[in-house]
Amino acid sequence: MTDPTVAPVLLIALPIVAAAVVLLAGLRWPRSGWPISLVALVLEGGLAAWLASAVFGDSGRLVHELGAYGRPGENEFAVGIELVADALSATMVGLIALIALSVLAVTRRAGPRGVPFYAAYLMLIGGLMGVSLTGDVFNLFVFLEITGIATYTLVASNRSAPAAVAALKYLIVGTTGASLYLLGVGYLLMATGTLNMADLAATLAGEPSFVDGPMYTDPLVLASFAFIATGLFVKAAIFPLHTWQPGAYDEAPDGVTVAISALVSTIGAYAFLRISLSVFTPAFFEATPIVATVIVTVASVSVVAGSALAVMQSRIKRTFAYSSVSQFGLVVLATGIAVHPDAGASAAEAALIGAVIHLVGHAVVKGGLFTAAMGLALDSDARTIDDLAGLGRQSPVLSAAMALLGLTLVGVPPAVGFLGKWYIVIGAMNADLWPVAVVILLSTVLTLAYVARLFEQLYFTPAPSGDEAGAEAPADTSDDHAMAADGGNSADDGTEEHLSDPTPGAPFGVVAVAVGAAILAILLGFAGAEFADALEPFVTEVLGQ
Amino acid sequence: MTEDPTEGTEANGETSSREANDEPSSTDSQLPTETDAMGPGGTYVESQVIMTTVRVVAPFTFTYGLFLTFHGGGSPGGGFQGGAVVGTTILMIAFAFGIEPTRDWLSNRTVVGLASGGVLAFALIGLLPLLVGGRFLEHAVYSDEFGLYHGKKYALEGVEIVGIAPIVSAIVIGLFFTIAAGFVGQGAAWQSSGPGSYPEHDLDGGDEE
Amino acid sequence: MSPGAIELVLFAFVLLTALATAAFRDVLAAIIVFAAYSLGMAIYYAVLLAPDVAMTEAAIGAGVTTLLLLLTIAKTVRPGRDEIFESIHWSGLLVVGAFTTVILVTVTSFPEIGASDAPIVSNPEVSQYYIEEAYHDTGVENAVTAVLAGYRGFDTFGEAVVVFAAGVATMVVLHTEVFTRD
Amino acid sequence: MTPLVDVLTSRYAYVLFALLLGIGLYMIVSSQNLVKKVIGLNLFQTALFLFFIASAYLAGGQAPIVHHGGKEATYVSPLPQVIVLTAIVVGIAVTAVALALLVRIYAEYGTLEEDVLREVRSDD
Repeated sequence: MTDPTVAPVLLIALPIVAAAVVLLAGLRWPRSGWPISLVALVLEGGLAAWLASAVFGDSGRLVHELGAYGRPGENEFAVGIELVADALSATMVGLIALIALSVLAVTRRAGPRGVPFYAAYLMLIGGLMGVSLTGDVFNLFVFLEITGIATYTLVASNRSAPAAVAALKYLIVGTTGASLYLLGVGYLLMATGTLNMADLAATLAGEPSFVDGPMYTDPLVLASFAFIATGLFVKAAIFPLHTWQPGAYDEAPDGVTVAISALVSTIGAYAFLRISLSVFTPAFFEATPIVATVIVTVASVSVVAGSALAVMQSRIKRTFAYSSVSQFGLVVLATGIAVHPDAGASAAEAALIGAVIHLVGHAVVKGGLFTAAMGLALDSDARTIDDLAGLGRQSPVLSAAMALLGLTLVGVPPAVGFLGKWYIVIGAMNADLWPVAVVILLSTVLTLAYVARLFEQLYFTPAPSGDEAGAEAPADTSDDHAMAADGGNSADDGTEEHLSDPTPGAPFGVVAVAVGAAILAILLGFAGAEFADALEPFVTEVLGQ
Repeated sequence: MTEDPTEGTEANGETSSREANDEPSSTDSQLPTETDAMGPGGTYVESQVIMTTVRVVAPFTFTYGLFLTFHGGGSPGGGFQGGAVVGTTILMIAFAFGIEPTRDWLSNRTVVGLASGGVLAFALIGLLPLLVGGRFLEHAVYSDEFGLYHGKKYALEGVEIVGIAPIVSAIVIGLFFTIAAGFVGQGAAWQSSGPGSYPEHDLDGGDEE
Repeated sequence: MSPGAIELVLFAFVLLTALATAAFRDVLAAIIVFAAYSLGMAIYYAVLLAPDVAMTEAAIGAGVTTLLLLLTIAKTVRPGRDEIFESIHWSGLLVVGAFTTVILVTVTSFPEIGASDAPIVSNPEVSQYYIEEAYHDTGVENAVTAVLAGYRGFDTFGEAVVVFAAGVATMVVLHTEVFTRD
Repeated sequence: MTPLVDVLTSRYAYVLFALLLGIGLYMIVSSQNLVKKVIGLNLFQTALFLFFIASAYLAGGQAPIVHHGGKEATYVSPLPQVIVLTAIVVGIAVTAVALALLVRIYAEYGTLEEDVLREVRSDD
């Protein structure tokens, strides 16, 4: 079993098996959910690292032919399902594994807990892994639905009544979106007779002998793209299909919000990126120039509208939720630029690298922001931006993490938020899409507006009443947390140390993850150039240069 | 009835597991026969005709479900259809004999065991070929490497019989009983006040935000 | 291929029951009509030579779904309103009308029903391969089962997981840790 | 006009698919009752299933139960049928979760009518 091609299947099967084990073990040991999840997700992390080292190392693109039905002949179609790990999916897998562990640390003390919760959580991870690794458009639907069901469940795991309403709304909108995706898959199947991504790309290009030529302008293929894109835009919460998202983020338990904000919409945006690049391929957009223009327009609207709506919110979680509408708009925008017929080789390359970096960067930053918000809510019951008044002194570590991550969100160098935007703007300008650069600038200003409000409340507004234990040895604590964050979110986070934690509200795990996210956001900013280099072969391959 | 959702979630795991362990009965179940767990409206009627019919029919539908499961290879049918029919048989019994007695008769261990066991069995059938360098769900390994007679066919049918069918039947049953038990949470206060009664929203007034 | 008499009757039946499902204000009436609709669909699938799907739609679509819907309204109260039919929601109708028109336009570029040169049927490397090789590759005669549990067994794994997830989901949603009772 | 009618009669099942898709979507968008919204979601999905099944159909073909090799007869395509089987099961799973949520929403708010629910929630 030293063949890395087994890693993709293990990455998907392990959390699912663990979910079944959790439920079974829960019959006897009701508290076994957390330890079993921990073991499974640590192993998952190891597998993700193994996969990444193989993909970014010498192996390149890995294919696991499930059932070994393979391809009947040279250059013939796959009759089974294939799992495919390339640089993009390996990146997603690493991100999911890292955040999955962090969320486990975050929810350790603050909840939610319980046997069914951990089973649902593990299923979410299994679903996300499946979406990241599959090379088959229908299989992607199945895993998208596992992810969906697990997410609706986790939102509803909150005790509050509005959580159930938010979950139902999410379910109805999300399922309609998934059905539209399936409709698009049906049109593709009708036009080509296959579901394998690579074979679809070849058929659309007119390669097999039984098609007459390129099919890019076939009405079925165009309609298919429209349905698939709409369905995935619902999942990624692109304006105006984002309506489910703020409620779901706001009403979900805080720990769950961290997971879904960092991973679930991210996987929708990933799926869009994947299908655009690996199924329809840039040649499709070349043949139908209007499509890329529509994508860029829709995404631009989302970028601006999301930021504008974020500025108008008073609740912290809703502000960050709308901010995600804008940020995923940016990822889709970058995808649109990368496949835009007007974009030259260098512009497309920059935009695509920007899309991937922003996708990863946003997950880390937004997950960190929601963790910090959760910590502040536990510390001082802060739910609205006004509640943050004076917390810069009361909860210095969490406030600093939130402030730092907020700056990253704006795009202040050298953090990862800057890097992603930088590549995207370079791509837009090289492609002569000046309005897009203006849109990004406008959204940056709006982002600055709401982040500035956070700053103002945290550091420049006095707390409404007297702050008692405000300035208690801030230097010491930050040292502690920084050390813990370096060591990752290890097993004992938030157990014994909690007692000695100087901030009695937020458990250690929450603080550590918030600080860790802030540090990681900065480190990723520095490591971005190397990451871009590592992506280079993948980018040139999918862009077909 | 917590003001703050976070506070609620903080206690969430603890309280719900304690509730489940120490006091498993829902509000409805304390009155097993008078108002059935079908809830407001009390739709359960003890009918000798229905009970006898179900007693006669149930073994047949159960067998038919198993037949569908086992014969998916050569004719229409398979684990999903068979599992659903087996699960529905139990629901039929619940309709005839009352949900509460049926719930008592079917232990949670059985249902969870079937569901989780099905997932594990499916995964195991899929993963075993990896041990000898095969691929996930490579059924041919069972005949070629493990030397089982008709191994690839039995592995494929095994997926349906020990994987899918138990999961589907257990979950159909589980869904039915969890939904029938209803939600024992904040709203339960008014729910127990009698079948068909309308809630007083003021009870929860000002809870949120 | 033009529709025969059976197809026309089914067409009308399915369409009418669907419209009635949408039109009835009373939820119980809508559920019962919807069950009839599902059965009509199941027969339609059988006519279109999909016996496995017909059986599944009958057992799961018409059977389990209806049972669960009935259970749900038994747990909740039906709206006690006087109107028999829903009033028409014009803005919704407009949006949906536009959507349906778009779909109908795409339908004109579909291959004819039953055409032997439609890629989905004729693709020599996928569908035809299944027909020709399924028995050899998997040892079962029902090509649907062969594809379901063999070639696309991983989809089926995911599908089984979805069912399992739904079970876990109801426990989480309804805040219980047991399906039945300890 | 006649060519269009011809086109549509030879694709009658797809016409039904389009209409059902519309009815389902209308129920999702317009129904005030949440149970009916969920039924609409189901209707929307069954329309998709009809699309797949019709696309697999082959005039003069047989159901894909192939007796040893299958060279003697023509068969409908098994692939879309398998997709529908999977999708039906996924659909019921989602429906079940939706219904559990409905039971809980009713327990919390005492209504499943969207307009009443909105009122109750804004009162809180």
